[in-house]
Amino acid sequence: MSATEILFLVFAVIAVGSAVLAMTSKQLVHSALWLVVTLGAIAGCFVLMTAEFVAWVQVLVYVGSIVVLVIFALMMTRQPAAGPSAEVTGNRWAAAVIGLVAAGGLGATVVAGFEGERIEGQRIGTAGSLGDALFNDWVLAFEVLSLVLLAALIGAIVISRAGSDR
Amino acid sequence: MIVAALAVPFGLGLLLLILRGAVPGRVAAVSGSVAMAASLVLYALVWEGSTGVSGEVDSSWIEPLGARLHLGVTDISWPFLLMTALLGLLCCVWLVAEDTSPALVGLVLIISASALGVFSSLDLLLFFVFFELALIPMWFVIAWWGDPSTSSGSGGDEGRRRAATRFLLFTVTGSALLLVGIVVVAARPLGTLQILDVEDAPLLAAVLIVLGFAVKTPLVPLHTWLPDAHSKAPTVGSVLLAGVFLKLGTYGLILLGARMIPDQFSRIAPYVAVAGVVGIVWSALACYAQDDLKRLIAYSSIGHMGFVALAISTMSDVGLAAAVFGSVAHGLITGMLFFASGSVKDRFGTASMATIGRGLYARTPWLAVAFVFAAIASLGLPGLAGFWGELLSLRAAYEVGDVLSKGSAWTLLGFAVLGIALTTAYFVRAIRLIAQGDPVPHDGDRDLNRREALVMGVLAIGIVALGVAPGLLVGLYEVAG
Amino acid sequence: MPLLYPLVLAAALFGIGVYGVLARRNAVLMLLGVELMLNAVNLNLVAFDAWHGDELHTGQVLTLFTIALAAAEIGLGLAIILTLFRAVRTIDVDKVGAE
Amino acid sequence: MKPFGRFPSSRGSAARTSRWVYVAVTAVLAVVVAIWAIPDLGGGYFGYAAAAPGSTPPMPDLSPDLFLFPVSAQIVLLTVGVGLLVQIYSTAYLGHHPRYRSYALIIILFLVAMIAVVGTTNLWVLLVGWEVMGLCSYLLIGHEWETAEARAGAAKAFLMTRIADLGLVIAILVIGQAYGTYDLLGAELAASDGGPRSSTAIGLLVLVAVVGKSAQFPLHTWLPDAMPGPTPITALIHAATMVAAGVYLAARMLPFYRESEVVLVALAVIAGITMLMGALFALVQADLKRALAWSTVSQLALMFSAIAAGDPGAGTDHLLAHGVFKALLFLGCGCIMHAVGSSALSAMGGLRKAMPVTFVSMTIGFGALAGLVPTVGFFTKDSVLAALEHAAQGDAELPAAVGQVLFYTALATTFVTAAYAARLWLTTFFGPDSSSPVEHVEAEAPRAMLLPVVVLAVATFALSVGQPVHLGFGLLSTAVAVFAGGVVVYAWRNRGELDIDAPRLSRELDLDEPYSRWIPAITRSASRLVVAVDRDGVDAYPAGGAAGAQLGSRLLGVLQSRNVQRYATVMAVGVIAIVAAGVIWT
Amino acid sequence: MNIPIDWAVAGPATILAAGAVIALLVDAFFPRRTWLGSGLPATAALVAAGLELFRLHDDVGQGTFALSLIILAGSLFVVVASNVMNFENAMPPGEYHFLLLSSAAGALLMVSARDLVTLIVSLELLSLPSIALVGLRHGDRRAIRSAWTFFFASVVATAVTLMGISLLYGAAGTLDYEGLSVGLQTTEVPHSVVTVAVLLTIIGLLFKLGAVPFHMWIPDAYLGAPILVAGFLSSVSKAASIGALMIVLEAALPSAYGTWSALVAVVAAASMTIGNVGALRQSNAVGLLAWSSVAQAGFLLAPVAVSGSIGSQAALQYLAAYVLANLVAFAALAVVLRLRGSTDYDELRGLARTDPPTGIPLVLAALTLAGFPPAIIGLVTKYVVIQPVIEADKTWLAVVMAVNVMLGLAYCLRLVAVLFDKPQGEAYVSPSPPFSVRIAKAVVILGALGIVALSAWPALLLSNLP
Repeated sequence: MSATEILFLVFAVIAVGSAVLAMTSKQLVHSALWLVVTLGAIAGCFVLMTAEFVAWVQVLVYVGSIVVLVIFALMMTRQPAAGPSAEVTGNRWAAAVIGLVAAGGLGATVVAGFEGERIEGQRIGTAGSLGDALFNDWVLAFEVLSLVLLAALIGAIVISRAGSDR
Repeated sequence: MIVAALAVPFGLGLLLLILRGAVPGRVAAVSGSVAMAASLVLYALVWEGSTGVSGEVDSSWIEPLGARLHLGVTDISWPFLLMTALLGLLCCVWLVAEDTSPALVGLVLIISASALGVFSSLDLLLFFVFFELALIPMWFVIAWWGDPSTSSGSGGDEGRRRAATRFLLFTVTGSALLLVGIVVVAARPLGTLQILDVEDAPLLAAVLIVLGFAVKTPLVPLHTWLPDAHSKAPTVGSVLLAGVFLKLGTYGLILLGARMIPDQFSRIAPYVAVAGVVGIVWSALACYAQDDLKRLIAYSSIGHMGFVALAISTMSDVGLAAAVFGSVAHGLITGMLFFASGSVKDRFGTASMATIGRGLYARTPWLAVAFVFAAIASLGLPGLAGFWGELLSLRAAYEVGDVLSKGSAWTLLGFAVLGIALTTAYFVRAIRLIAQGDPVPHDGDRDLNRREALVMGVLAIGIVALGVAPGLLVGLYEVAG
Repeated sequence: MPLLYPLVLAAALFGIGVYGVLARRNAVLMLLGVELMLNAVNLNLVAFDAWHGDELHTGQVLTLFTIALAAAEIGLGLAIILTLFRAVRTIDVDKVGAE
Repeated sequence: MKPFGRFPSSRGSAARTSRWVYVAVTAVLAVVVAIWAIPDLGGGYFGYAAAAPGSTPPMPDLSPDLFLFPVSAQIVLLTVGVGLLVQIYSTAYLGHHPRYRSYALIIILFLVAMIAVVGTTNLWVLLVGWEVMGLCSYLLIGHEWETAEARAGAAKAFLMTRIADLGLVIAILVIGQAYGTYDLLGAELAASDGGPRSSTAIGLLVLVAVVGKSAQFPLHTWLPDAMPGPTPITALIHAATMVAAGVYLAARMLPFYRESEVVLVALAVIAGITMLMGALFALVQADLKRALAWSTVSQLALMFSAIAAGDPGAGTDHLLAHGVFKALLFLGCGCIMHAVGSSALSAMGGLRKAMPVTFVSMTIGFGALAGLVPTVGFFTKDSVLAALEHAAQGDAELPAAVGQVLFYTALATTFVTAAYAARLWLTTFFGPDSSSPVEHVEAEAPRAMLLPVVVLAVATFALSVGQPVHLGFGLLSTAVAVFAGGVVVYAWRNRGELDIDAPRLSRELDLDEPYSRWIPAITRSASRLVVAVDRDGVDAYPAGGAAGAQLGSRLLGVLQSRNVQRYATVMAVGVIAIVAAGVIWT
Repeated sequence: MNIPIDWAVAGPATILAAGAVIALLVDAFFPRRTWLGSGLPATAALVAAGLELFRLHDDVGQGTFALSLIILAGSLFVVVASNVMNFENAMPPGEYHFLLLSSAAGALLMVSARDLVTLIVSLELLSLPSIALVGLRHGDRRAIRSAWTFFFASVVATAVTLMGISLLYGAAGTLDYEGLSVGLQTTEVPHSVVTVAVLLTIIGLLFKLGAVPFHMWIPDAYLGAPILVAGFLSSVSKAASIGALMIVLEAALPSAYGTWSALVAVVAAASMTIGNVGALRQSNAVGLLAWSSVAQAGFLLAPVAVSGSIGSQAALQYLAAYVLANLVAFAALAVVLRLRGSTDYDELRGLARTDPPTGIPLVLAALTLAGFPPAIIGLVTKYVVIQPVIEADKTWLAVVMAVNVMLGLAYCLRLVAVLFDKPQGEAYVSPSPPFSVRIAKAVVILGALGIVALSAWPALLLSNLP
């Protein structure tokens, strides 16, 4: 077992553990922070899988902005009278079963499909190579994506305005 | 010619619906009568002989599906067409009154024209379109002009609307299956939508087609919509429902079943026969316990259609003649019965025999005579139209044909005969209950007026004519001797 | 490195995400469950990309797109949640729908 | 708006003249028929060209195909003759009835129907006539439809005869199938050329039809119940013609089934039972008209026995004779009822002085019924007895043993017949005046009623001319009849009254129970059951479907909780289900 | 190996995107908050995109062309009919049209995408703006709740789909359709893995289509959305989803036919049944149309389940008739909503008598949806979708369809009866309806005339769609 593998396993354990905590923690902000840990661990995994650029984007976009947004949102929607009510709904047992089945099913699928395969990792996903791919091969999707972001932005603005009573 | 015969009532019907506020009811009804009369004459004139197709019209319609505007009159459809046009005409004549709504006349015209369209179609899809076209107008006829009283079942707007909806949903279920059946017949690569060109089809098609028409005919146990619809429908609605709509079912069984795909139809014909005969006995027994005159007539229709089904399922020449004759005769006779009971209902506001009271012979003599005449025709007295249909059915069953086994055919024959006996019993009971007895005068005692007398007179003449000269009709189907 | 490592990790994260989506009471945290699911997808994509040695970097490109889409979704979603909160004064998923 | 004016009513003097219009129409009909039929009285089966029968019978039609031979010509003449007399009689008897017009018209319709039955070779025309007669009978029995008895009697008569008629319908189908034609003569020719086919089936089916029409056991109970009908109608339809048409038909169809022993034995058994039973019922009746009705049943059975014995000629001869004298008796009975206002024997008595013409005529009638010389009844009854004796000798198709039993039954019937004839005659015309509260009769019936009675009385003698004489049987039957008459007169002298106390017989052996109680009850319960099942059973699937759909709709509405987590749960379960199904099935 | 970028097919979408931005900008500088400022540019953009599409007729595939045409025509209908909506105080017109056009561009791209990456991005371009559109109405709790429901269900579905796509990528090593269809045939990955991947992938599309069990957002969203947005969702959005589904299944996943065929059939049967049953008890016309659109999704899926060129042709023809009828219905209801403030049955009572220009088209549309004469086109298209099902020997599905034709008629009939009923109380007469209402009515009538024309000559539709 190589060092990469050991490192990957460590990241994996961290990711899973913090994800579980993020999804079960009673403290809302803690959840968000645990999620940061998960996302960071995943970014580490990306690096180990030769996807450096993606890892950077993951850290920047997710950890840097999305989670911050989320924390703000959590703050803003904190209910004044929020008692010790459980942060999970009555649906949790069903959710647990479904989650387990989903994980188990997917796990079984990938085991059935890809057991014994190994990642050799010759082609490193650097910013350059990805940029090539993006602007040569995937430029249409990229352009569309920009429109998606614009539309989502305007949508978010207009929705926020919709809530304000004028 | 056929196109004109269809277009005139259709066009006028639509026009009346649009101009319903601007036209007096009497004018509407008179013009409707003229239109239907024109249609009747055109259909009578179009006839060229029992071989081949008369007055054929064939032009392209939906190329990609192979559907064509293919109309024509065949030896089977001609009697149905004339009967339908006549009943439509009489319904319009019936509506010649001050308080008639022009919209009702319009709907009657559209219903009649749709039925004529079904009988003239030689393309399956066109057939189906016409088949469905009449349903919604009929729904409106029942739901709007129906009987709002509570005498039978739930009353008021709700009651008649429920009856109308039941009718519609039953028939639509049937026709949806029929549609699938048609698709099966027309399925590529060998299928076609031209009725006369169909060579063969899977058994599935026959099953679906028969199921579809069985609802319409109706065959037991798919019949429960009929009494409700009839007891709620207005007079013209009942007449068209019994005289024309049920014939769509029997005509469909004859044309799309026995004629178009005989090989497959013969495999389910025994079930049709059994359903028909069960219907004869079942409906006769049900009639015996009815109080509502219109329900009684409705159930009796089921019995008569049972004879027709029995005849069709023998698939012999005699059976074919029996089915056509039975259908046409039933149209005239039951039409007359419903007109008569409509007159009764107009006068007394109900069709409940207990409420109408006894002794109509004395209170409204001609009305009573008309009713008794129709009842006697309906119970199959020889010499009147109703007899020959039943007789030929019995003959077809007796001769067995190629489809049924001798034992089963004769067993069915026995039950059919039992049904005839029961039919006599319940009509005699009905006559006893309302026509005879100590008269109890009622405010509504008025004898037939001129328009009612005209309508019933025409029907009576027709019934006697067909009864005395069955050759008029069976002559089309002379068996090889 | 065995391909199964990231794949099984992804499956586990996906399952946890599903649980979060279906069990959390707070709308924002439900959204975080979705993010977990998306990250599981990303892991898969990157792993397969590396495994295939894809010249087009389809997997990694799609990962980038997914991250962007997630950002767009989160942006719109948080806007909706905030507006919802202003409208009904709660983002408890059990209470939002009830009149 | 009354386009037809008033409904027919015959009040007023104008109506009185219009009454004769119907008589005139009937007379014209009678004359036309006479001109047509009389030449055929002496003819035979000549000059008829039957269409060659095909392999399958043709489609039915109603071409008249008129054809007469001596017997049918006689019956046609009898029909129109009695019909004319009845029309004349009715002008007085029923002329003031508000519905006289429909009454008279239905009689004419009936006559036409009867002529059709007798005068055609087209089986369909025969059938039409046959059933139209039944219809006319129904309408005329129910003429007084205000009364419950008339309604009930009419319905019963119609139902029983019509159900029996279905036998004829099927019989015709069988004939058509067997001989390839619906032409009676054609089929008979085929039967005589190629031998009869399906003879047992045809015979039994015809038997069903005639048993019903002629009120033979076990379908005999409708005839007595038909007595609420106007008496002229009883005379015409229920004595002289329609019920006798059963005999005619059985005789006419004989060529089809004469080979079938089963049919002949069945016919003989029925005839034997009916003749004695009818006579006994007649003996104990307390009502003149009803007694005459049972007498008719019994006499018809006698005719059937002749047919069973293989001598249809004797049967039809007696048919004619019986038609005349029974019409005479019923019309006479009508005169009496006209006078005393009731048909109960208790209301009568001592009428010979008040109604001499009726008395004399009816005496002749009763004499003919009892079979006394020189009335026609004597001759024709003896012919029947002779035929039966032949059969008893084994000279006919009928087994000799059956023939012998039949012969002795007929003799016993002769005895009982004479007895009840004497009883009725005595109770009606002799003895003390009636004890009934009805005012006493002062005068004879009107002339329009007496004329037909007298004509018929004369005919009762006139028809004797030319009848064959069977001396031995004549003596035998006369002896039996005289003996019976003597017994009755003796009892009359001793007891002064002739009421017979036989409760079971008076109740007509309760043979009507199945028809009046059981069958209606069974039908009623069956129909109630059917209605209930129709509503709750057959209607269950659409009702259930509709209820299920509505319930489903409501359920979906409940599931639509607007809780997005629930939605997501449903989606997740759906995804898992779909994927699992996909993996497992493919 | 290179992804062939089909710039040609992106032309109309580009025009739409540009139009969207222009509409937003023009509106920003337009003095009055009315439809006019942004509606006109949007209309122009749609027309231009249509012209561009016709110019490209030979370059794009027939199916894509037809779908694009349906999408553009539907969007145009929605935009013009949107006139009737209350922009003055409830909605910002510029943003409305921007989002609508963005969504339409997404729809166009979905049916012209030739790889799953573009597909998923286009799907989001369709989804996110339409979510925003649902929640657009100001100060309306119901709208924002509907938007939340729609949004959340949508992102979950997207996540699941992405998981499927990632597995497909793993199995085939590529995401463009041609590569997939080859790759899945030659892959060494076991069949069950491909099955999981394929099924997860199509879930996103089934979700957008509103097929059972992914239908639950539909009634909520339709009832909460501005009425013509609901119309947009039920027509354009569905057209894009079914179109993309057909293309993906046929172009990318033909080798997995055995996997998805049976399941799509089951989903189709469940959708039509549950949709129709759900519609039975509705007493609001929009709720009725919402459930009915679930049922219609089933009818659309049925021929797709049996695939083959005939199947997708049938689905296209059905789609065209359905979109037309549905839009006519929604536009007519929009007029009613504007004039009377509600689309409950009580408000609709007697509409066909008091206001025939709105009521009669609504009747025609309902009958078309039910597939019932005199709306022959509805019947003919029902025939058309049953045909391939029968030819593929899926008789059970055909029978389920038949039963659903009956169920569908049951509630459509109720609507028709209400429309023809005697009006209750005094008829509401709009005090000289504003110009915008007249335009909307004109659009409704135009659509109704379209239905009539197609009913008279069904070949018009059947011959001209591929």
